[in-house]
Amino acid sequence: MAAGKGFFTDTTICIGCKACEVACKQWNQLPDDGFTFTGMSYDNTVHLGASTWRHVAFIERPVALSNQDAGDFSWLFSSDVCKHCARAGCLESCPTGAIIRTEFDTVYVQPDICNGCGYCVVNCPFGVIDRREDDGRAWKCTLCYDRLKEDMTPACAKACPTESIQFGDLDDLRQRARNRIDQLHEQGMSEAYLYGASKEDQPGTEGLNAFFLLLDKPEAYNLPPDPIVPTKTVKDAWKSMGLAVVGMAVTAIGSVLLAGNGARR
Amino acid sequence: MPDHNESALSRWPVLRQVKNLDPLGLSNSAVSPRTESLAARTKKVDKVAASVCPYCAVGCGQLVYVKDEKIIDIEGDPASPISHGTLCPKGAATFQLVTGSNRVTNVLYRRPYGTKWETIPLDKAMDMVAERVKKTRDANWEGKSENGEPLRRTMAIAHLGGATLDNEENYLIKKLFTGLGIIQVENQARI
Amino acid sequence: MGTSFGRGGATTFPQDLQNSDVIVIEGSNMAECHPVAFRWVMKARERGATIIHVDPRFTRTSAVANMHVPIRAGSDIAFLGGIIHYIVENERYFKEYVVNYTNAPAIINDEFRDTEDLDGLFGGWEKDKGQYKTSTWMYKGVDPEAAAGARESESGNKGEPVQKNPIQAEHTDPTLQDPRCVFQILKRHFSRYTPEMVEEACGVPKDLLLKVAETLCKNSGPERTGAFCYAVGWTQHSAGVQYIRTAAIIQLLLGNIGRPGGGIMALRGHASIQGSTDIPTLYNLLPGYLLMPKAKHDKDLETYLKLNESPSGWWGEFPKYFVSLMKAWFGDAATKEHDWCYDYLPTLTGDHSHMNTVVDMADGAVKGYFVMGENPVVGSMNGPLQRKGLRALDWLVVRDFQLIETAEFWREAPEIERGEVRSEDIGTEVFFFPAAAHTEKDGSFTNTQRLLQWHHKAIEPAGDSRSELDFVFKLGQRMKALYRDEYDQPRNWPIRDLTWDYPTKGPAQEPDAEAVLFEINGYTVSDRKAVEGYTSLKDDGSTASGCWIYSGCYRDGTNQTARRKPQGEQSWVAPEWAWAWPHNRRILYNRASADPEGKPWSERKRLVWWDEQKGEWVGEDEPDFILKRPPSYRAVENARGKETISGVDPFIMQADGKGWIYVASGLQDGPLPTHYEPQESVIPNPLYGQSCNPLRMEWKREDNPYHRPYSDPRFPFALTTYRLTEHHTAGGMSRWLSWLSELQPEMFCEISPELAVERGLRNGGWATIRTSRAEIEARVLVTNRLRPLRIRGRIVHQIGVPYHWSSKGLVRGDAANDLISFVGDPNVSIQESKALTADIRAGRRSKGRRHVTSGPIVPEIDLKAEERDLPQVRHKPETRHGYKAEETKEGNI
Amino acid sequence: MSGNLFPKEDAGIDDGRNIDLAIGTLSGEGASQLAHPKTQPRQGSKALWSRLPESSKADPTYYDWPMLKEPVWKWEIPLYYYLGGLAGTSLALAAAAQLNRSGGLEDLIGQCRWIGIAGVTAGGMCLIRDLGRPSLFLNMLRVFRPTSPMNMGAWILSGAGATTFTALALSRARGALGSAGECSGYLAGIFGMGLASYTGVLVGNSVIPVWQESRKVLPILFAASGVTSTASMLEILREDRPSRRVTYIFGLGGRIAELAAIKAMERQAGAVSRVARPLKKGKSGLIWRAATIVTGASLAMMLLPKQTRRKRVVSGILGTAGSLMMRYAINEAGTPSAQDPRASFYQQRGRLAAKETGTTE
Repeated sequence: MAAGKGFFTDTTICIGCKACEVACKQWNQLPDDGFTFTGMSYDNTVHLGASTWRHVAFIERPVALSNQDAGDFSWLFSSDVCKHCARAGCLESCPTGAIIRTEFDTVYVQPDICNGCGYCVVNCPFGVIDRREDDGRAWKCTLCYDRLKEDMTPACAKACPTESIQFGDLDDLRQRARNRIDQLHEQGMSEAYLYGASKEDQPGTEGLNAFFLLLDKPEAYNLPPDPIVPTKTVKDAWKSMGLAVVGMAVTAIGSVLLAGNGARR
Repeated sequence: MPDHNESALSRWPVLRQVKNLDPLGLSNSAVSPRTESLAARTKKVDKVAASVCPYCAVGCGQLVYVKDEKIIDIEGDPASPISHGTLCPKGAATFQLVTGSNRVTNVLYRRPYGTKWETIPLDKAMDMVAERVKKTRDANWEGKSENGEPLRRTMAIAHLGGATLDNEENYLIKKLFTGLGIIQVENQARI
Repeated sequence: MGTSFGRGGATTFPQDLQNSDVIVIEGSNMAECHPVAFRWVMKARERGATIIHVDPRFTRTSAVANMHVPIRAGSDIAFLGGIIHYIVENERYFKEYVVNYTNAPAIINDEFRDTEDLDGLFGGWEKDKGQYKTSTWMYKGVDPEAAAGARESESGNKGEPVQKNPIQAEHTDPTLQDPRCVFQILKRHFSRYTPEMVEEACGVPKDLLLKVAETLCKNSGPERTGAFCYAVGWTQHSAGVQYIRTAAIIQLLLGNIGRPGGGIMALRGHASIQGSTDIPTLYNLLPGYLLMPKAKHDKDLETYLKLNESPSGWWGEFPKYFVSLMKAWFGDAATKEHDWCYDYLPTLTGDHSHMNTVVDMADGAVKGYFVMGENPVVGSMNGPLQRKGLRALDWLVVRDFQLIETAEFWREAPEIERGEVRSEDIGTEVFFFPAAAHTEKDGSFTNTQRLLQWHHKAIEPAGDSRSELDFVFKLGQRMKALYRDEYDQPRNWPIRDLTWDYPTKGPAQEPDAEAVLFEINGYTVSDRKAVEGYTSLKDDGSTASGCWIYSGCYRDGTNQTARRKPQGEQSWVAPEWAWAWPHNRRILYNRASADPEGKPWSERKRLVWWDEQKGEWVGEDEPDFILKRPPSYRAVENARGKETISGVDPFIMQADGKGWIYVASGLQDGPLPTHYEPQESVIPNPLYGQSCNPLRMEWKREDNPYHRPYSDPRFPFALTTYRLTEHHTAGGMSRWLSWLSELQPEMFCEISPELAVERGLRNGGWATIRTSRAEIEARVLVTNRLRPLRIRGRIVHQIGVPYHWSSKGLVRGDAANDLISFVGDPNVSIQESKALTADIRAGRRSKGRRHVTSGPIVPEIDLKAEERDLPQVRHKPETRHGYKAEETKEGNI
Repeated sequence: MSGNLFPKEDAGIDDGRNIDLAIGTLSGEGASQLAHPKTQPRQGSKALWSRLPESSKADPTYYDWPMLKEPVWKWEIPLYYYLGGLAGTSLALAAAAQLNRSGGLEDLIGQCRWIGIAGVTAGGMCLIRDLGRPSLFLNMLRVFRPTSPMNMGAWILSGAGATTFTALALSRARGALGSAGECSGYLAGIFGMGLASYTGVLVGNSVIPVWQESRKVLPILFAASGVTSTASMLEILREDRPSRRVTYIFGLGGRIAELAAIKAMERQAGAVSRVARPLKKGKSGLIWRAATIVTGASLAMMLLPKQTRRKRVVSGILGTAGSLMMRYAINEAGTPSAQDPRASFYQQRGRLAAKETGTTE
């Protein structure tokens, strides 16, 4: 197995140009997502989905950034992508084995296998993977698995003009991210923090292969503050199921026996 | 790597789970043959043409991948000192620009007072344009001004365009039109 | 740029921005319009540089800048003037640089009168002509008559002779104390640009201006440098050239030109817009900034050369370049005896720029029109007037990828939708030729940093698609064939003698682009070998070169523009990547990166320096100087041409080798920048009695109505137009692409929450925006990124409108440029589209009215009640059909 | 636009990529993704944001846009839950009845198995119908992935089907075959109990807040509802005395358990009130409440003094309806729950706060 690969998206140097969105669509040759004006700042694709595997969020806020002199206002951009979680809800819930973990420690949907059951859709704590209704299958970022196999940089990271999206070996990326945080804190940007950079940061997913440097609460970016992969908590449900089965058995046997006894009486 | 001749049954991931001691089926037992043979499409190409982004004037490097005389991919050229392989959204969409089905590939003609386009052959259209240039030039030639100053020109033909064209094209445009006495040659630099 | 430093091109290149300590981005939304160039700004920021964005709107550039300065659109000169004021008053300029490398010590004519003296006008205003007599602006002791109008590299010269004479100060004061020296004049000129005044004019709080000025000053000097980046936010104004001049003055004062991390970066919107100026598809120029002959003055070759050749500085070489061009064009016919075919060239009689062409077209004087790779109906101002022009043509040729609005003006346009014009009534014959894409042809683009980059053909063009190269080549062949029988007439001789024998190749027999580039580079006539560079060109007919500044691009017989040595394998300057003009130099005037003795100003900012041992200039970049000229060299008496360039003259293209803080000659509207209000403004000029640029070009026509110059009650808001990252200019290359269209799918406008309340507009809802030219509708984006400005005690609201959309493509919307009138900068005839006035109302447009076809959109008010200021009567820019301003009421509907 | 005449008609299927295949090739990973001209992607009805597009300092969301994706499941899936519950519980009851050899329950056993096989088949068809690529339904058995309740369910469903089929086929057999049939019957009962309750795990194993928060009750609720479903079905179908008695006790237990589970679920999900909102408001809330009432009514019918055939049928119909509606409501609740970003945010913030203060759930 090759070294784990991933993305470190440093939102402090994102300029919201959406090159990543287009580069992704170009490389993967995805269809558009509809031409709808949303009124949500400059964001007209709104969220990741079956045909949008990179998405740039635009957040206008009445709060100043600590390194900026521009009144009580700031405009944040963040390029969102599938997180390729260490514990991936989609992967663990996929009943067909269409979703696999690759040798690069990324999570990949095999389009020839997926039968579109839709279970992964409700198992992604980030709302990333989606089924395209006219196609019938579930789709998401592949972390350019085809390119990784040829030792190429994923399309989005390659295109990113300011290197806000950094691609590389996970260990290296994490180190880079920590250095960056230290640097920003030194410069007085106390609001900067890492999101999902490690198992400790985000126990619910045991860390993300695509992690972020953010400047506001996760919610502002439409990211969950404490995501948990369902399989981590599903033990409770299995236990209940055991209980239910026992209860059911008791009720069934009870009814049969009681009824039988009653009949004889 | 499992070999590709194995039977359908032995490719059944459940059996491979047993073989690979993969009780949860989360590692590579479920890999399909397609996935195994997956490769970047730029790996096997006939030609990679070094190019330059046609949108703005930053001049980012592009690589155009060609296979079977068709473009399969256009992306940034990492060798470029300007762009280091990066592109903006427009640059990243160049593939769609040059291969788009919206592109018209035949010459269209709208006759005076007409309400629709007609297709005409390229050569014929070129002949027609040349004739019109000649006719207009001849009918509107200015040799000298009222004060006797040399003019040597026609003001009845004008040109617009150049900022999106190659230097060589601008050169021929300027050369030919100046030769014809057409001076109203302009481009987007003025707009 | 040309007038301040000598060459009309960016002085630096994007990669160099990473070396800056402060970057001021003004008049440009760099992060949105040039994301990849902005990469280098971000690198500078990561290295600790301060990024300052001055813009009416808080854009994606502002979002990542350290400072955002909201400014009223159209008030940039006042803002930058405030910075000059600060630098001068506080003596923060880089003294050694200013004294040695600029014309600050030069003494000016005693008769010179400044705007300070004349309330907004310079001396020499000729009321009856509506223009300046510029002779009083000259250096003291220089014969004003002989130098009555220097060679201008831009267009719009209104007819004064353009003799190039020694424009070199006769008298100087290196202490900068003489009251008539440029420095003192500058100081006086900008004395009223106080922080308080700037606040009034721009709506920029005093403290913010001071902070910007101080940041700039702090980051200049021997150890530090700062850069300015601008784009059409500056050029598209009625005083556009002067906007850039103001920045040039700051950069000269702070010693930021020719040094790493310094300079002025012009950011251009089209792949080869620099190239189309260098090899101009512009009426007033021949390739390499040689001027087109003017009917009135350039009567023969002798006069033409005399008026253009400069006895001092680099333009002394002029005849070599001109003769080589004629050799390239007319080959063997161009002989000395025949004056090198000088009389084959058509001549100019005034301003024949785009706007005049369109107006002439609307008046029926233009019969045939070629449009190649442009979409003027969407991209140029007053679209309805443009369409009116197209309707009046006999024939129109459009070359593009798809049926753009300009090709289908007869089928799809607001006036056709409204039924005011019927297709059946339009007599224009239209030819649409499908164009080949850049992937389907070989050729070179010249990018914003003057870099020529070759792109290789990847595939053959489909169907009838052809390159413009092929089209023009074959049109030329046909013209020769058609005129073959009429070669007895002299007017057809240029066609006969035009060298047009390019080799062809490929299935479509397309001309070989490299052969054309070879001709551009130049060759020796006898053996057809490529010349090494422009220094090899001769005026005896032994060399030919299609564009002298590009000479060297085919050095050694190889295509230098196709060089692609990877960036990792060479220095950060990357001299072996493609080829830059002139002479592969990347930072212009880089002699200035060394002190007068030729040593770097500092280790940190070294670039080019004098190597005593080698006896030549060396460094990381190709020296932009005479290689073996030592710093100690001084011109001897009676020296001519380039022998006049001394060892301390970094600006070799200027006659005096200095950076021009004061432009004694060459500009129409003043030697120093002055703040004028836009043609249509929300307020009167707070600085002077003269409100607008007195030399602005107006087209007072029925089909081009103007608002009141200021405070028009019908149009209470300021409006500015701009671009978005997701689209490309008029949209021909983006509105048809689904991957881009989905990102910005609809025309919208941006307004502040306060204006939204005032006009009852809702985010996401519809608004109708109105000027006297048109009314358009747009979705509303309410945002605090647009702030109302407090100017002179009142609130000024601004409306932001991107201009990418029109009636065709995957995503559609009204065209913003329909709102804008024809007004132009006097020096370069560029449209003013970045600042005007407008009204905005809630709801959708009634039916998209356009003044040209629908009649008045808003009730006319008596404009005479508040007469526009100077000029009241003036000759409009002369065209063949030269008309007077007040006499063009007949402009029929 | 009067006819898109000239951009070539043959090249022009509008698939969101618009590539002229004579010039370019489509071979990327997403190139096979079908996109029809006029269909918008899911959640394509991008709502127009009509307020000031500015994020709030205290309680930010991203334009209130869903953080999660809505479930794709339509009516087939709740129907399958019901059918699975019905079939599974019937098989369990049949197996239990096998224990009481002297009870005269042979007919009941047979009927239960028939209900079982019918439910499994119909349920399976519902599942296939709901797939985006129905032809690939067999891929469900491609792997054995215990982390996926759906995969487990596929095996359980197959197991239940196979064993029931065997049991039915061998129901008349004697000797070894008979024992095998018998054995299959018991196995079918075990599979059946799994089938009736795993769907609760399946739903609980998700990120949809209202489902996730209810994960402890859901299997019990679904099992109880299964009991109700089977009892109700038998109430409608059967009149013989032994069956009636079995059904009565079974149904009573099921209904009481179901109602208790409903209450428990409301409590659990209601720990963060925003999470429970879909059970109270909107379409899902309405159905949910209706399900509770109908199930309650069916219980009440059973408790009415004189039990008549008509009352039993009414009670059976009410029980069936309640069971169906309950499952439909739960499925339906997934949509508003996914659509409400604050449901997730509050749920998770609550969890974080609890972690911080050391209180566990």
